[in-house]
Amino acid sequence: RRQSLLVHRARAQRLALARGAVVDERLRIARDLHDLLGHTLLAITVKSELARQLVPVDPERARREIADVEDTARRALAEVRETVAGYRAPRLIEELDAATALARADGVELVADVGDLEGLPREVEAALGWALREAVSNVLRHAAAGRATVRIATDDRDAVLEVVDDGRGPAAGTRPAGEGGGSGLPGVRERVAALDGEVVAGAAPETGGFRLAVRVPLVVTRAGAPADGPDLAGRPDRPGPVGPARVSGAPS
Amino acid sequence: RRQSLLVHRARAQRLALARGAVVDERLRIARDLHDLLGHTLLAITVKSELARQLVPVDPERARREIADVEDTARRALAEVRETVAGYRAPRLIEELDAATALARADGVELVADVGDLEGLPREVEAALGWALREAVSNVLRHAAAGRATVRIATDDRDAVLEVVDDGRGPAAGTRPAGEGGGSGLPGVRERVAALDGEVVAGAAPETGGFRLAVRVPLVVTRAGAPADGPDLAGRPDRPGPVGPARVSGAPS
Amino acid sequence: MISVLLVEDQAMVRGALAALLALHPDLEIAGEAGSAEEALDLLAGRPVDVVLVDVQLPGMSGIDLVGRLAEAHPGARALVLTTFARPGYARRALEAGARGFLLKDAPADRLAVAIRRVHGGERVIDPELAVDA
Ligand SMILES: Nc1ncnc2c1ncn2[C@@H]1O[C@H](COP(=O)(O)OP(=O)(O)OP(=O)(O)O)[C@@H](O)[C@H]1O
Ligand SMILES: Nc1ncnc2c1ncn2[C@@H]1O[C@H](COP(=O)(O)OP(=O)(O)OP(=O)(O)O)[C@@H](O)[C@H]1O
Ligand SMILES: [K+]
Ligand SMILES: [Mg+2]
Ligand SMILES: [Mg+2]
Ligand SMILES: [Mg+2]
Repeated sequence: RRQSLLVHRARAQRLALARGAVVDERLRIARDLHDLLGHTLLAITVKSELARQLVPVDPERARREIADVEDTARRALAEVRETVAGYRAPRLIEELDAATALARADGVELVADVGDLEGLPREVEAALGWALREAVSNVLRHAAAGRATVRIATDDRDAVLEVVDDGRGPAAGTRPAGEGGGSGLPGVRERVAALDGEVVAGAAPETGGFRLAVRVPLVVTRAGAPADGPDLAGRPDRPGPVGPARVSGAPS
Repeated sequence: RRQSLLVHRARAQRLALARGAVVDERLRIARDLHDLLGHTLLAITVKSELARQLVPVDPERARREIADVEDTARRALAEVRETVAGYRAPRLIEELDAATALARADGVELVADVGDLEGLPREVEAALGWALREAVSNVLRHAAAGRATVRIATDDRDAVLEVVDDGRGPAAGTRPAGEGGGSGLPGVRERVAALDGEVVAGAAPETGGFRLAVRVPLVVTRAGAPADGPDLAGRPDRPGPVGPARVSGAPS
Repeated sequence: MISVLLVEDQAMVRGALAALLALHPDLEIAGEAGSAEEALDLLAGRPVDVVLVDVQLPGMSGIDLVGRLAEAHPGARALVLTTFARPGYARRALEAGARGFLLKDAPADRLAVAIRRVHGGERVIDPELAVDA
């Protein structure tokens, strides 16, 4: 009772913190935005107004003012591009780094086995990063684990992420495969489904702990359909750690 | 031991969640920014280049093109203005609403007594909202309270926020007034100090629980100095719930 | 002829505003300053009718400059310009003694009208900014 109360309180607090962080971030970005664009757009407005009035009376000076406008806009465009790039989601490898530090700070050893991430599409990286973050959070909160293994592998068809811990495993009697009423794993499922990928969560027979596995197809022909058929679940011969053969989730 | 471990894990998870939320928000804003300005700046670049070349050969058309640039820039500036306004901190009343729902979800009854918030400067609202969020988070995490009272009052000199709970009160032996080594209350102090306000935190004699009180002056003449003297602490005759007479924080 | 001093740190904007206002036959640009300090130096040399003041300046802020004008150069009327309306700007500008508050990207004709009104003793507040006062 005491324990569940604590966890419950912690959840309320977590939400409050996340909201606070978002508000802060918004204000920070709003300030960036203001500084970056206020000056530029103002200069363009005033200069082009001047140029317009100069055209009939001093065409040569009008031409110079317009050239300034052009320059200013071109430079601002480059700056916006840089700023937007700077706001992008962190790379998967950075997420892994952060997760490792987080786990270590919490006394959980995190072992990573990471293949080549070069050329992974950004939306795939983002989805895997999201899954990794949720998996590690869950390990720290639910597993009472000593160690967790993260495997990230890609071939020419799929990207796969797998997190296995040696903790207490899924709670008995919950469905599917030991998931309770949280919103973490459903969120992961949603993001991964949007990329036509699959998620399997449940018992890890090899360690007695918990296993989360995510597979995202890399080959997509049109409108989000995978190259070799619209329905991954319809390929029972498909190999791989998150193959549909395991979707039933029985601890083998 | 078990309990402190749980709290520790919850904190790690909190940080992870906050990071995730911030990343999401960044992506959203970056997309806004890009959509809003990418097109505009590109249009300005192309049009001004055209106008520049037209000046010697067709001044009247050059004038029209540069007028378009002027229009576009002015409208973009208005849009940036709106966007920045939209990113502003939520209103205090919204914060109170969220805090009430949060507390209720956690089994803590939150009673609010709120005066007229009309015309409260935005930066004051933001600081009080921040304090409210931290106070309620602390009640949920540290107080084991059944009920908390929020009072927000303004007169023509000050805005005051007070959160009192009926929980276990400050831990003995910590300083000042039962605050440990957290970063929540120091953050509140910092924000409030930036507005020349004051914070008192510690035992609530009336309930045996915890009390956080914040006062922010509303009358400021110039350069941030309060209307009636630069040093609030130097007015011992000053009435009000966060008066300097209580800064010593002894349980009366 | 109304003499105008322009206080604005963004040189490109300052130059263009000066040129635009100079196109009005009843306005004379008496000087351009990139900071409040520079403006006070210029004012020590010659009085002007209207001072256009940017809120955000390096060093002394535009609002503080308005306060100084009210004390040291009561004949000069301050019209405050801003790119963005931060909460409290308009209120603080008016409390400091500004006669008007306007968005900086207002068309130059509107700006010229505002200068004439302020010179004539009226107050001018951009309706868009009034809400934040
Ligand atoms: N590594 C794990 N070890 C043991 N149980 C786990 C593990 N990961 C998830 N679970 C179980 O699955 C449930 C659902 O996880 P999910 O992430 O969806 O929700 P949550 O973590 O409880 O809450 P939320 O993520 O919304 O804060 C958990 O409550 C827990 O019972
Ligand atoms: N409502 C309360 N009831 C009991 N103790 C409280 C209450 N609010 C604060 N405290 C005590 O004051 C300490 C400092 O609070 P503060 O908000 O600064 O840090 P924190 O909540 O421990 O950590 P953080 O806010 O950085 O996550 C708390 O650790 C707690 O001991
Ligand atoms: K002139
Ligand atoms: Mg979870
Ligand atoms: Mg706290
Ligand atoms: Mg400026």
